[in-house]
Amino acid sequence: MKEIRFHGRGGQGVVKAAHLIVDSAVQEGKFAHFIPFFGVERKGSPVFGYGRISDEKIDLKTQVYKPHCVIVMDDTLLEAIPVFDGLREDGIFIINTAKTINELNLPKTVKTAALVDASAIAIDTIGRNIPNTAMLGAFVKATNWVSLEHVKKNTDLLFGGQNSVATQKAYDEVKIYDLQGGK
Amino acid sequence: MKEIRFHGRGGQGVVKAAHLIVDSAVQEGKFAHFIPFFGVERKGSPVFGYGRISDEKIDLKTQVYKPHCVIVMDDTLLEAIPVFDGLREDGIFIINTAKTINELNLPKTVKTAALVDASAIAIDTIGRNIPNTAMLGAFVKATNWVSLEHVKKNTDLLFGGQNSVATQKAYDEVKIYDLQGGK
Amino acid sequence: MARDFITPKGDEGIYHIDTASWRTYKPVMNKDICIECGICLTYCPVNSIHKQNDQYIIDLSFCKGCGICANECPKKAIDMVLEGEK
Amino acid sequence: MARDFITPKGDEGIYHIDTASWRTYKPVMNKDICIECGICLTYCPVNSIHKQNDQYIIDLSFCKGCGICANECPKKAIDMVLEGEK
Amino acid sequence: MNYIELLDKQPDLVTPGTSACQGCPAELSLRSTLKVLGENTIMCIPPGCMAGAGCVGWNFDSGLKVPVHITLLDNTAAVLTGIKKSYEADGRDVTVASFAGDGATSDCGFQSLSAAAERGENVIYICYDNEGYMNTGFQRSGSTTKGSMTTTTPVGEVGKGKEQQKKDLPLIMAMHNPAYLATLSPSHMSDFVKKVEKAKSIKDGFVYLHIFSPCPTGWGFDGAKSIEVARKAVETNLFPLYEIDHGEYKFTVQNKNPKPVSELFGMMKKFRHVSEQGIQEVQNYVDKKYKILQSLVG
Amino acid sequence: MNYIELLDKQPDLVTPGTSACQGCPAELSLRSTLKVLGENTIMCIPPGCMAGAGCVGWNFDSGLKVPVHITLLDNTAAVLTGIKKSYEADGRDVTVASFAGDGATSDCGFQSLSAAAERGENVIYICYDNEGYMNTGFQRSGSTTKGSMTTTTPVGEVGKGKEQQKKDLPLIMAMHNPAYLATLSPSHMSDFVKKVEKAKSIKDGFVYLHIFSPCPTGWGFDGAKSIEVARKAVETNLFPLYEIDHGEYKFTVQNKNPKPVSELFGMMKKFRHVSEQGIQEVQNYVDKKYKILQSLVG
Amino acid sequence: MGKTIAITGNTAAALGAALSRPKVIAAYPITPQSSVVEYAASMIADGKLQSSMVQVESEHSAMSVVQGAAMAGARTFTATSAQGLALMYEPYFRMSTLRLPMVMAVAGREMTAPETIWSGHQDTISVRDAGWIQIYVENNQETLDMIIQGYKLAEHKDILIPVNVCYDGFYISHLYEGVNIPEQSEVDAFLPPYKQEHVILDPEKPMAVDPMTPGNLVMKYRKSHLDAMQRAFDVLDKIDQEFGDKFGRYYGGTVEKYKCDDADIVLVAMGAMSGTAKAAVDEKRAQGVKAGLLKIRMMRPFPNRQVAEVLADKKAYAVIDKNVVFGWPNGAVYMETKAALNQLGYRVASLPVVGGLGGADISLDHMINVIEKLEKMNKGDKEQECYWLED
Amino acid sequence: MGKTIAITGNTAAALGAALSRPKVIAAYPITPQSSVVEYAASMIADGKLQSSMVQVESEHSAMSVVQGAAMAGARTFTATSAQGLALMYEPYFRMSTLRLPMVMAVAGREMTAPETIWSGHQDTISVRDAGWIQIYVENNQETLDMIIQGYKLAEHKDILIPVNVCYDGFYISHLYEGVNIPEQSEVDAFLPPYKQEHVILDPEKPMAVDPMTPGNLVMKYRKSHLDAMQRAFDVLDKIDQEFGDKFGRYYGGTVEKYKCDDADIVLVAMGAMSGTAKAAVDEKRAQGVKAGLLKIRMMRPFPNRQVAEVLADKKAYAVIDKNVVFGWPNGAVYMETKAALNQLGYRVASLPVVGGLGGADISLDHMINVIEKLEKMNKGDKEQECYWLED
Ligand SMILES: Cc1ncc(C[n+]2csc(CCOP(=O)(O)OP(=O)(O)O)c2C)c(N)n1
Ligand SMILES: Cc1ncc(C[n+]2csc(CCOP(=O)(O)OP(=O)(O)O)c2C)c(N)n1
Ligand code: SF4
Ligand code: SF4
Ligand code: SF4
Ligand code: SF4
Ligand code: SF4
Ligand code: SF4
Ligand SMILES: [Mg+2]
Ligand SMILES: [Mg+2]
Repeated sequence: MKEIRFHGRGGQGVVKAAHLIVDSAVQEGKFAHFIPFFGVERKGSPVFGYGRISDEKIDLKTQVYKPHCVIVMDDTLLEAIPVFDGLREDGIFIINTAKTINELNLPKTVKTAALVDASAIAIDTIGRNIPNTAMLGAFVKATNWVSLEHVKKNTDLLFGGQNSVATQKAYDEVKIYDLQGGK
Repeated sequence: MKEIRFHGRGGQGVVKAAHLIVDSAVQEGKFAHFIPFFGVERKGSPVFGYGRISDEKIDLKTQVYKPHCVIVMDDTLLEAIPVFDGLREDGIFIINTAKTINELNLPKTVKTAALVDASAIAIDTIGRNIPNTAMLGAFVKATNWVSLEHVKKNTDLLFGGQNSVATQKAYDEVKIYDLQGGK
Repeated sequence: MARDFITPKGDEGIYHIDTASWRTYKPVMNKDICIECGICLTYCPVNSIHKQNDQYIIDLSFCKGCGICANECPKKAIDMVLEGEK
Repeated sequence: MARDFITPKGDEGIYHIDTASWRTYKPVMNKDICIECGICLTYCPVNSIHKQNDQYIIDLSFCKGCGICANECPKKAIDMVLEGEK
Repeated sequence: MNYIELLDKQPDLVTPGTSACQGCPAELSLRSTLKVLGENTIMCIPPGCMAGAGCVGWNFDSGLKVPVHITLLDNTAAVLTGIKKSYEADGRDVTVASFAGDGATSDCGFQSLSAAAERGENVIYICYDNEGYMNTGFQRSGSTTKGSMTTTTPVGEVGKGKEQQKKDLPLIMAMHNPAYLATLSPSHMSDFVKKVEKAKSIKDGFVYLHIFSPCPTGWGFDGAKSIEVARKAVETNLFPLYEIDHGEYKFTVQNKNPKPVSELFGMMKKFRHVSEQGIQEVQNYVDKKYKILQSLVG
Repeated sequence: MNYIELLDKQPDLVTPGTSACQGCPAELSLRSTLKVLGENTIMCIPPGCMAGAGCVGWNFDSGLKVPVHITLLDNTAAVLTGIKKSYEADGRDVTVASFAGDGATSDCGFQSLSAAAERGENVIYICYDNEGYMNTGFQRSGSTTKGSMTTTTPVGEVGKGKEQQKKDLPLIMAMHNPAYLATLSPSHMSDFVKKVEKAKSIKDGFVYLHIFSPCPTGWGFDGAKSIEVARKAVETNLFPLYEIDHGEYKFTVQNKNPKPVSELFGMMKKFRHVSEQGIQEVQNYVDKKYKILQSLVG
Repeated sequence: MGKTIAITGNTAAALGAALSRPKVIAAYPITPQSSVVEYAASMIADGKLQSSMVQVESEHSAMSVVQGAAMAGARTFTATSAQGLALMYEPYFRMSTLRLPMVMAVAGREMTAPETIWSGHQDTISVRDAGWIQIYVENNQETLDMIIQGYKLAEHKDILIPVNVCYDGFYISHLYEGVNIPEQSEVDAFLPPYKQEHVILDPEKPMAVDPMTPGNLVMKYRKSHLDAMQRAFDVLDKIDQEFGDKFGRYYGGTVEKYKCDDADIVLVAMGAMSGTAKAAVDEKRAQGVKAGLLKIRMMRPFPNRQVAEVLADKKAYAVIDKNVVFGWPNGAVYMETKAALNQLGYRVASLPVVGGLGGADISLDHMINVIEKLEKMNKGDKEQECYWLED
Repeated sequence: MGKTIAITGNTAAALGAALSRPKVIAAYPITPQSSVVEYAASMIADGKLQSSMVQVESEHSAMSVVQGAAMAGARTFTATSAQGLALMYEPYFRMSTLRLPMVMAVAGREMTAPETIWSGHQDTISVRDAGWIQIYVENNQETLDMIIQGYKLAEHKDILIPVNVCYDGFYISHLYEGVNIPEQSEVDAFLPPYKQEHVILDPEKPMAVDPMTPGNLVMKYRKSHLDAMQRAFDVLDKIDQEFGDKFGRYYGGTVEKYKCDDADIVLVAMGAMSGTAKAAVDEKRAQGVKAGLLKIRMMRPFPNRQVAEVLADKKAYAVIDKNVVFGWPNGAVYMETKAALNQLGYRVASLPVVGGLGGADISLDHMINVIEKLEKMNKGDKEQECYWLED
């Protein structure tokens, strides 16, 4: 079983992105789920969510404490929220950022990082800074836990427009760093 | 402990009469209580109530099943309601009636009966057919469980007017029959 | 009827009480004065007044003796008479 | 402050969130056009516009960048400018 | 068929022997209403005098000859809605009506009523207004007239009866835009019957009927005078008779020379203690309300 | 002090950073209201956008600088009553006010409101009307305008938005005879401030203020246009500005040549699907209601 | 020391409240409670009681008004029954979880449906898990006394939980009997004015009452509430002592043990029927049966240790419930008594009894029958089928 | 056999209801249930569901509308949560005591105060004694399936009691996972149209529904209700069988025994946390600890015999409650489990646990901690202090 923690801000489409991953996994005959953490706040406030993908039935109904993957939709969250908490040794860290790997100054515990400027891609493709569908492309590339094909099809179904283009673009553009032994 | 069951019809002042008995007993340093049986109906419907007088604290909180005294405020109830149920061997039966003891045709189980035309007395004194205060006079005479003095004083307090006159009148006029051995 | 005691329901008959016994006074219609206008009928709360053979009559089976009919009759054709009398 | 955990109460401070971070655009007042009418002040939902030394100014600490002030200014003296620019 | 014939010939759908007090006009109104509504009716009666008088039933007997349910004091209009919705779904046309006291209507069940009116449910909500909670012993309701003595607004050293003016339910409900609304008095039986007939004919929305129902027992007057008191309320404009048919306001009984409310006040015990000034306050309120009505009639 | 100076100088008693959406006029109205009511105020805010935006608080922090309590959705007016009664008993003059959504006001808490008005409690009940349950995701309320798409009156094959006309809360409350009642729009801030000032000055009865509060997020328009939309509602008579001071009705903003409601409908997404006829129905309703108001103004 | 006059249970409740000097009262009439409201209104109308009374339109508002007043620091009172209690359930739950002390008198009535207005414990029992302290009383005197004690308990710094004083509809509310009415000055000395310190809505001390609260803190508030509940056993015992010392009437605090010490067989009862149970115990004792009564005075919190200690070494006990637990084939007090006994008294044979629903009478014969059934049981017998006290 | 798609628990609830073809729906939005109402409304707006939906002004009216419809014979549905459930408490109690079958989905949420909108079982637990059947589910599939089964159970001639399907707010209501959606035709075959026979409001068959009823008859109605409740254990077991045979999913009826047979140590859990408990059991079993899970599916009626039989011979058990009983120092399931065990399992050591209030997370670590605490206990140990799952 793979556990994922999502971070974003209200309005960035975190929940929808997570749903698309679950949809894809389910279509592939896997088991998957997503539990959003529901706050009181609106636009701009930090948003969390917990996802799991597995070949077996998932019984757990709890937050994710030791994620195999952390997805961050907004690099301003790095300062505000302990996004790295519990990230596993072999975990993957995926972030929407325009910064370079050095600028990000990731903690030593992060061994694999995937960087993509999903906001730029979003503005470029769908015309609005809603980075979720682009982030999906990065996620697929970095993890390979669901297939690009399914994710794009589901994105088309749910959003239509240029969204799956954004997914593809991010898939192509995401930069994956192996930080074994520190950067 | 003496147990009393009251029968009457809505509008005849059954509850008030019972309260006056309790008031009097309490003033005499006895223990006493009254539990009305509360129905849904209004004027004219049968009304019940249960009274107890004792020299000791009364713990019981239940209907009276074996009364030492049954008070009936309306002789039309004789046909409608099993007023004699449970009346003790040594019990006293008190009724507001214009009939004679023979006309009443009481069951053999009644050994002591007190008859008074409380309605006539009421119309005579207070000008309305509300027989309750007159019935009190009959009750005091027949049982001697509370004093006439207290009952009259309390009647004056609660109702004023000619009510205690009615009490006194009924006290004087009530006919008490000893039916030992059956009539 | 065997009851199931599931939901309480009244399906055996019509509940009623003997309201005729409440009367102290009873209404008596004076047919000499009555103009058969039917006003008494419209105001009787107990539905005790009806037309029979072109005449309004009072059915005393449930009449409560309230006196509304007497009070409202434009001709004062109804008297309230002490029960037992007349 | 040691809490007693009897009745929940907010008595430590004023809860607030950093709404300035929401802005995509920020309002910029053009003092050449502004006639100091104060209309923008009356409509700012966030209470970000105030008079200082006879001039209306915008305090950006909590301004959400909604654009109402710009929209309502009778002189069109406020521009909404992309954050980071200008 | 004129209204007298109708009342004579239509079957009485209420138990012949209710335990409502002698001369209770609510009993009259209930019988008359059901004669007009007829057998294809389902009735909801919340707790109150009519339910207490046995019109719902006892043990295994019913108090009406049409289906009847005792709702909660606070949910009558919602229950009507549910019954009606079920029949609508089946495509069956059944009259669904209530007969609710002013307490159930203006106070405890008011939200349920207001919401059903807002949703435009095709039910007939009937309120009989005896200006208090009579069944529980004459406590104040929102609909009690100012100054009235009740058991919760007793008269004493300090207390002088109800302190607030009567909640004007008909006008409040009028502002809910019902398909049809009318005020009814048992003293004006021809008008009464017409309005119930109209109510029954409405198929496109909510109907609200408000019946003035003096209470001899609570208010303190002789039951023989019930209709007289009801008539006086109409004649003094304390209870004007009007209807609103899809937004058209109309007085159905004209009252050119209204009598002073003091005439009504004089008829019963509950106002006995009310001062001249107290009466004047009610008179002013009545006048003000009547002016509002006049302007709405146009 | 003119109203602009007042709004500038009076301390802002609301947290500087609420999470209300960009351009939310309810936030503006709350801030403006509290500037006028001042520090000697106790505020009750039921669940809804303002409570959800943090104006009550979080953890151990408060969202206002005056005492504030989050009531239940259904008991705001009763809680106001209790607070006020306690202070009255102590002889202390404190302004006790609510800031409640239209859902809390017209639907879930309406009975509590209606009863407090009937009792004439000396509290200020303020409703901000964004025509729906915004905090829970824009479901229909009684106060939603006919035709509006909401998440519980969605538009589809069969569904065409809300089927009923807007519940006219101000007129309904007017029929409760409050000491003072007014309709307010954030687009008319001078009028707004005057009315809140008047409300604060009332010591002899119930005050009801109804604020029109367009919702960019739910209704589907740019937050920068919030005030424009509010203004348009006034200009089309969908939301006329008036007050009733102890029974005296008065338009406080004259609107000689009302604009058609279609202009308002065109400004937002929630009406996008509404047909010509649908717009006409609302226009007729608005005209009818305005006529009623005119006749009440006299 | 006061004077003794005959009054109804409802009058006793109203007088108990009046003697406690509530600042704000809000109530809605309902059979069999109505005369509490009426009596309070008449005392105010006569200038004999200085409370502000709000004639609300429903019980939901009654509880909401007193909640508002309590947040402003007032001592408050209300009374209700059955449907009224059910209608106010949402603010009822909130009052307790806001830890606002007050006393509400409940004239216990059966719940509708079936349509009924008569006596029963179902109303209060069905809401026993809403955070209030619930005390059940046996007669008019105890009704009056426990309202006064109830304020002392509710307002105690270690408690701060509102209290229900539950008295049986009709069997107490309409019971007319002698009651000693303490002097106002005596009550004032026993129950000083209340000054609320833990929370207040006051412009001079602005705070939010009940801001949004995350789960980890909710856990702490709940634990604090449960802990305070557990403290109520001791606090009530102490109040009982103090009250007894002042007024000469001791009630036993959480439970009253009537001839339990040497008993083999114990009835467990609550409310008005306890009196009848005492009479049955006396009658059977006269016949040489070692019977006793454990009267549960406090149902919330449930005095599980006290109950278990009394019953653990008995031969058999029966619990007479004037209510049912819909998910069990018996009543609530029986079910909780079993839970209480789980560790201590597992060998005690027991009999669940249900009676007195909807105003049905629980007679002396019923009680005696129960004792006689217990006599036939052997220690360790399995639980019996529920015995329904039908006539 | 249907198709599997990922949906939320709320969608599953709405679909389960839609597949059951209710004639009348009335509901009021509240977090976390709102999207049930919204989804149902959108199905109707799209012409995909032929129900009449009433957009009421409150939950009190929601329950009252469906009560009206049910008396006219309709199959009905509603959904709510926390404050909504509390607000409808009076008609809620009446619906069950009128024995009108229906299904109400409840997205479990903590009760205010403290002000919260998050997950918990307090709402349904606090009204468990109001006459409804209450079933708690573990995931989205079970939510959908149990709504369908719920109608079959509620409408069963031997039952005629409305059913709550309780699914944890957020942890299920907002959980997004794969669910098999059965075909309408399959559901139709399993759940035929409902024809109400015991009571009806229909002018063609006039009757009074709920006339005034005296106490001796109230006793009979209550007994009948309790008896029907006790029959629900068997009926649900049978429905579970039939459902499993048709749809391939068996749930175990009243309780699910997960690795209980040879277990020394058993967790007792309910709702969403059961999944986490299973994971903990698996993890500890992998370490050689004989742990098991008893998942309570039916809380009302309480399966006391089934629970006692499973636990009676164990070394120790813990009950994890996502609620509290305010009168006890623990949660409701623990208290009732103790009552169930009183005769059978007195030597079993036990640990009360409370967690997950107000949305607090019950983690895998928590569950493992509980098992580890139980490992340290000895058979017959006294009950432990309540263990609060704080972070
Ligand atoms: C929730 C609730 N509260 C209180 C009651 C008690 N109650 C029964 S009838 C009634 C008064 C009804 O007054 P109204 O509706 O005016 O009818 P009336 O008795 O005057 O005919 C009250 C308060 C109740 N049944 N339900
Ligand atoms: C009894 C109850 N039912 C439902 C809810 C859920 N709820 C919280 S806010 C809200 C809508 C409020 O709408 P409104 O009052 O118009 O305020 P808005 O969110 O639009 O500002 C609802 C339904 C609740 N809190 N209490
Ligand atoms: S009202 Fe008088 S005149 Fe008219 S029918 Fe009746 S009795 Fe005759
Ligand atoms: S006295 Fe009353 S009840 Fe009898 S007929 Fe006349 S109006 Fe009817
Ligand atoms: S509204 Fe425009 S002109 Fe007026 S003060 Fe503001 S910026 Fe200046
Ligand atoms: S953009 Fe909006 S928030 Fe910022 S100052 Fe202008 S009106 Fe205020
Ligand atoms: S109390 Fe009044 S309203 Fe009730 S039945 Fe008697 S007369 Fe009619
Ligand atoms: S949803 Fe609408 S009303 Fe609510 S905060 Fe956002 S803009 Fe304001
Ligand atoms: Mg009334
Ligand atoms: Mg709103």
